[in-house]
Amino acid sequence: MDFALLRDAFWGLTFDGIALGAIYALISLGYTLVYGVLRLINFAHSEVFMIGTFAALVAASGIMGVKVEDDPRTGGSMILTLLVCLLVAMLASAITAVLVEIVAYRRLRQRGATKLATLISAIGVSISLVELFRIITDSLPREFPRIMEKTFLFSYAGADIRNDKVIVIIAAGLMMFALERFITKTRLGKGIRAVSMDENTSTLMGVNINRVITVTFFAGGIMAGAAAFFYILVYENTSFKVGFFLGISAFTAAVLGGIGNLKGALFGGFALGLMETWTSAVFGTAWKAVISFIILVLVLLIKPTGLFGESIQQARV
Amino acid sequence: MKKNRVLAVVAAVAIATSSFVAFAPSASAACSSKLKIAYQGPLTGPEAALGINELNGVKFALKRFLAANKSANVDPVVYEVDDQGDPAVAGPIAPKVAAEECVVALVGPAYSGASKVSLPVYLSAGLPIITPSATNPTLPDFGKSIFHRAVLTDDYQGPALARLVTSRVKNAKVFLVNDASDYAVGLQKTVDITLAGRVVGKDVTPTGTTDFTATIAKIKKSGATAVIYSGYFSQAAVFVKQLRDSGSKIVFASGDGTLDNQFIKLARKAAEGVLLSAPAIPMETASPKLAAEMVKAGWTPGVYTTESYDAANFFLEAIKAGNTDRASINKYVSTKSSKGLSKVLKFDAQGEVSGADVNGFVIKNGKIVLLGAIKA
Amino acid sequence: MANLKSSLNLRDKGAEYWERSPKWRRVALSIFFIAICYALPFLNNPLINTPGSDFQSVLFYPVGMYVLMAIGLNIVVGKSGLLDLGYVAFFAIGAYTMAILGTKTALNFWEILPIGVGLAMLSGVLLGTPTLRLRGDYLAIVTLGFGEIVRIFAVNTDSIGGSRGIAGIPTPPDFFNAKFTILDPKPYYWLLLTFTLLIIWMVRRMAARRPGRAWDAIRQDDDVAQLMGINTRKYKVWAFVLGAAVAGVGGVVYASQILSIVPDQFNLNISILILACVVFGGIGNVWGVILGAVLLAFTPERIRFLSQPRILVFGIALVVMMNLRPDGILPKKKREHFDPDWHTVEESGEGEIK
Amino acid sequence: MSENVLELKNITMKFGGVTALNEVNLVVKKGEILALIGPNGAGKTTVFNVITGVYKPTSGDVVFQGESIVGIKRFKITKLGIARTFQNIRLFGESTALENVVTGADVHSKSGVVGAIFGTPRSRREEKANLARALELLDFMGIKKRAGQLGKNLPYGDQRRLEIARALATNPKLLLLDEPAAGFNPAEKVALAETIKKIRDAGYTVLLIEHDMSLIMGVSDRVAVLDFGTKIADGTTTEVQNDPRVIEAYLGAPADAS
Amino acid sequence: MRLEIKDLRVHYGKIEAIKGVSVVVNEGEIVTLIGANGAGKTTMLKTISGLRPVTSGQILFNGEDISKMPAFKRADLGLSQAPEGRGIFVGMTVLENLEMGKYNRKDRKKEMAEDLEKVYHLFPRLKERAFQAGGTLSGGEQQMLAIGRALMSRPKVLLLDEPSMGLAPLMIQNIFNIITEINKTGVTILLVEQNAQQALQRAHRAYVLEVGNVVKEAKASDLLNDPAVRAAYLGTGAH
Repeated sequence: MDFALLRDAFWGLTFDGIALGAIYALISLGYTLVYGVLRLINFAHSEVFMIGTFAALVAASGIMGVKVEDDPRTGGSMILTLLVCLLVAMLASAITAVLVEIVAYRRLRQRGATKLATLISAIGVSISLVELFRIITDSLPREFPRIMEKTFLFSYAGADIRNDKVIVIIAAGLMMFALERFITKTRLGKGIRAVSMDENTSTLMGVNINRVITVTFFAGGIMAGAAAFFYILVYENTSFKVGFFLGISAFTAAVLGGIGNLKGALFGGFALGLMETWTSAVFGTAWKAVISFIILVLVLLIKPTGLFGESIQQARV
Repeated sequence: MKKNRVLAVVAAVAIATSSFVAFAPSASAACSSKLKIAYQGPLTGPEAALGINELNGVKFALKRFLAANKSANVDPVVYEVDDQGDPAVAGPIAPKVAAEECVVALVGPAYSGASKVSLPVYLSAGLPIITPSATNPTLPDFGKSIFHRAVLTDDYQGPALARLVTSRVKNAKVFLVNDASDYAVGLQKTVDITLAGRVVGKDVTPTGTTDFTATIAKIKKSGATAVIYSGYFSQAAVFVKQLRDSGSKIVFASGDGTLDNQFIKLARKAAEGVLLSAPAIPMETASPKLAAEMVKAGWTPGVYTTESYDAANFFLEAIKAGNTDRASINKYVSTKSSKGLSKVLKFDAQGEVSGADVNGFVIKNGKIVLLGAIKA
Repeated sequence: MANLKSSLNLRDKGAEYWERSPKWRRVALSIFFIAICYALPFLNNPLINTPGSDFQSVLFYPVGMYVLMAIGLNIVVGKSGLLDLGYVAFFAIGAYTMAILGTKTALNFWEILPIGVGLAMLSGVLLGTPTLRLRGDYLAIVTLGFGEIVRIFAVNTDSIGGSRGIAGIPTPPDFFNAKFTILDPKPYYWLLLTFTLLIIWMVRRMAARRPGRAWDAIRQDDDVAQLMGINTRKYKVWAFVLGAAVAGVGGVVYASQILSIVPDQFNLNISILILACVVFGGIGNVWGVILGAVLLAFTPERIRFLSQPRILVFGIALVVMMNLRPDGILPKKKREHFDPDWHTVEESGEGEIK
Repeated sequence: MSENVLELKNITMKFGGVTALNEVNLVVKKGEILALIGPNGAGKTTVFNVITGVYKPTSGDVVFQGESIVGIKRFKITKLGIARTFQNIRLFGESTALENVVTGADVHSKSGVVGAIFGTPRSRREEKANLARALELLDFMGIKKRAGQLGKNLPYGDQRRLEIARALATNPKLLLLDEPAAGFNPAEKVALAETIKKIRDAGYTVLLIEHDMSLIMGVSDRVAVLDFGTKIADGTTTEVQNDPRVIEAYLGAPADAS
Repeated sequence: MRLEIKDLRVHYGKIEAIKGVSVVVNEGEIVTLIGANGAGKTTMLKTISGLRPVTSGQILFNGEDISKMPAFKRADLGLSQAPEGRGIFVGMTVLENLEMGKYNRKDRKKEMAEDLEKVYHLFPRLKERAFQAGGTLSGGEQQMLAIGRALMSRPKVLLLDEPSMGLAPLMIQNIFNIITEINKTGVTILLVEQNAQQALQRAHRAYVLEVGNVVKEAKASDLLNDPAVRAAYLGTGAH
């Protein structure tokens, strides 16, 4: 155990933890949105993220013509490239998420299938997508060209603040803000909230449940796609396995905050990003998953529905 | 009436199943068609990249052999055995491979874990194997007479990797990182022993780690002048990239798991100057001509492609010399030698390659440059 | 159409036939089917063969092992309705007990077996007692975490081999004429089959009695179950512990066959696959679960010839099947008895109260 | 005769800011049928939930056979001798009628999982005894012929009867019936009234929630009236019927009120 | 706007909850369904609004059979419901709850202020609590919100499911006064009530439901004086 490291490099670790947490939070929003509306864990959401990373890659090389050996771009060309990659990733993830709903969920839901049946169906989709991408990529990881030079903006208390991570944190914050506005202010967003609180009454108000569910998956996909782009911007590589590792962390984050609760997903994401970074420093990276899970269990034992609770308390008896 | 029908169905099923017993294939008959070379390794699943590299080497060797020996009684298709690098999967497959009478030689298994399960089966079936990449030192115990290894074990590579670093960095202070895999832990152990007092810190970043922030913070704090990473290329690339992006310029070294052009592709500029050790040698370094020919044939050489190519060639030489069954092929590879691209293959009583070197490499201008054998 | 459909419902037909059969015929049929199961390794034929892997080995792993574990997980998920995504942990604990004690002590397989099962059960109690008050999806993530913790712990602990695992695990001592060697999977298969039959028998016994009713009640309505005087917490922990025991048996037998184990064998995928077996076959119905396990374990081996797209095909099949039969292939469906005296059958111990 | 089976002492139950029960006092005497009436939402079911341990009262005490049962786990309260039915029938729908009742009868069994696995003599004995008792109760409720049918497939009335049988199987000292006549036609109600009397005569004490006044007047020994979480009356049927507060709150204001 | 239900049958699983019920609600009327708990009143409303599938029979809304139409589309026709248990969106503010009532109205923005004004006029309490979460309201306020929300869609027919449930006597009077007032603005109302006394006083016509069957159909005032009805549902027939 190395508490001295945590003390000495605290701000650096914290900054990086927040950047990682922002990515977790964006992914966990997708879990939480779907859970809020369907009361189901979308096991294929990790693959929605994975496809986003590949879409960003294709956008960079295919649409914007960036070659891996190119020097990083600058100025308008850089901003345009970044934006195109972001948009393509979001769109690809969103479309994937909607397709996942149609293939894995819709029919089962309409037949009133059990939660478990739907879970397995989603797992089936997840397995298929992973394998599909494994075959397409020859099992090899893929590199993402450096579009933006990574530079240190400034140093604070020993923490080097790097531009790409700052962008990730700010952009992720904007995305979350946009989602929050969408959910609270728009008609469709209110539909999502209404369905998550009371499906039957929503129907009576004229809410088309099918459309709301599609929109929910779409919105979750957008967030996952943004996360995918930010991930690939910072870590600059991806592989068919990437969804698995980030998916579990993001799912943990969603549960930590209280799955079904948007604020919970945000908080959970950042908390987990920080926790992983800090515990990696103290206990060694190998134990970070263990410590994270132990903290999760402790939280759940004290608050059985996560830190922020579910959006709706279900009445008992 | 109804009851009788059901009974009749049951009886029919019983008769049908019992008749199948008679169809069960009889125990090993001699091979009546062309001889087959098998390759075993992960061909699907998360570890498939390594297996495909090796399979390509075997395919390439077979293609060249058949082009040169048109009349050879060898099947042009490699008998592929996909164990996913997983002992649990290898369990049921190995007996099947052993029972294929036309499979007379096997290149692989790629991974030590799968080897431990497979080797006893091949031993009992007398099927000779040459593994191009399973480097666990205990494997001869499992395979005994049929076991051969075309690379040096971790016991050799670790010290060599340590010496490569100390020879190029004055008063090196070394930080050790491994990815928690069987291979990486074994390699790091011997590195650690050789470096003795020079190790200033350690961390384990299990496969799947994407963020090395904490590790890098530790490295910086330890004052290390070099990092030795034990693990595979994809994660090594992520690691070294983050290390460089954090502003650190200390020496980065790694073992054969990283010796792959994919590493350079992934790490780009961050790969510059990285030191690598390997009992293996990339095809491009060993023979640029053959590497180009291979790419033209549609296969990309990667880590251990050369070694699998050599292993397959050794078997093919044995067949060319007139050996057509497992026992004689095993005897041939156990006693004779073969001049391979990577080294001369000559196995000792344990099946270990002798007289081979661990090579040192450095990455320069996006290419893996051979530094030569690492001296003791 | 409805008629045609019902006449095609082999499950109901079969069950009806079974129920109408006199005792002697039931015994005869049971013996016949059990005999077929034991004879399976010799029924190696082109219809059910597994190209690319050894049929007899496949019978042991994955088929037999998946069946055993699916039956165990069915107690947890199917009977009492608790979603456990970390079931592999108990399997790992059984396997590691066998590996550690087998290599470090002079104990043999039969002596280690109860220890391994006991440790698995103990860990079931330790995990279950604090966490079983969590609701469905929260329990799922906690169990998932437990499964991963056990694996990560094994990877990072050098004294139990770390990521290299443990090699040289002894085989069980000879049992009459059966010799346990890695070369012959048949005795292991028979051993596993015997355990499986024994466990099926035990589970059916429990299901027909008080614990089965309690689990049924808990699964259907936890609150009402409590109000009917059922100590739901206790029965949930029991379900967890019994499930753990079954996985423990599997782990011990598995380790003794495969001779060397590494932590990465006990990954999340196994938990998920076993859960898929349970749901795919027909949750809550032991025969459905067995069928599901056989299909999901056997199919990837059967289609090995597809090589690259093999797992892809498997994943697609999973989605398609769940869409077509959301309740599984052989769903749990109680048949009703309109004869008021049917329960007398139950007293003979062969009834259908589940 | 006038031994108190159950006493609610100053029970107050609050959910968030809403007061569902306000200082409710209630006594159930041994061997009587006490009816609890009041408009929908008056807090009657909340009383049941407080008695059976589903809710812990915000303040006040529940005394059952001389002992406080506040804070005791639900399943233990059932073991102590309180059983109930539910307003919106909550059977184990996927279990047969017989299984439903045997589940109730299992309460006082001693054998558990281990006994079941090994088929100990006690387990066998108890299984047999519980089965016999369950059949007896199904017979008692007149639904023996439904024994093998699934709970969810029973006709509505038989579901209600089955719930009562299941509750009786736990051998309660106090039986709580939550609108047992809901959805019954008049003839069925008459039959039910007979059944409830039969239950009382068999030695059970009954606390009954019901809307149907004719049923209440027909069976109950005493009536307590809840309105908006407060008990407004308590006495014999005639007393209550003539209580002006009851008439106003429940039986409806006089026709010219608006 | 006339609502006509013809020979309606509805099942829950194998149980037939509605056994061939026919009900007519003429334009401008308040029609009430009374009956004991479990008689099928709520099921009737759920079926009319589309939450329960019809086994057989027709639901004619202004002559058009809507029995197969998805529930969310029925709301657009001008069929609005304040459901049993009120169905308040507890995490939304009162204002947001009211806005949900206009979910599918094409000109929702334009009409919003106007309709809000109307609802606030009927229920001044809701205006005071506009920015409070729906879950924090008292039972009576929630009932007002449920009715107010149903009114936001400018319904032609309003379905009310036990609006008096759980309310204090004073509040019950209040709610029923408002129901009468709403009706006077031209909204047709189908009212399901346990409080038969109040319901019959307010309604024009009434149906008595018993175990899934209509056993009586008459002018409300007649039923109010029917001794059998008084005995069964008004509790005053016993003596």
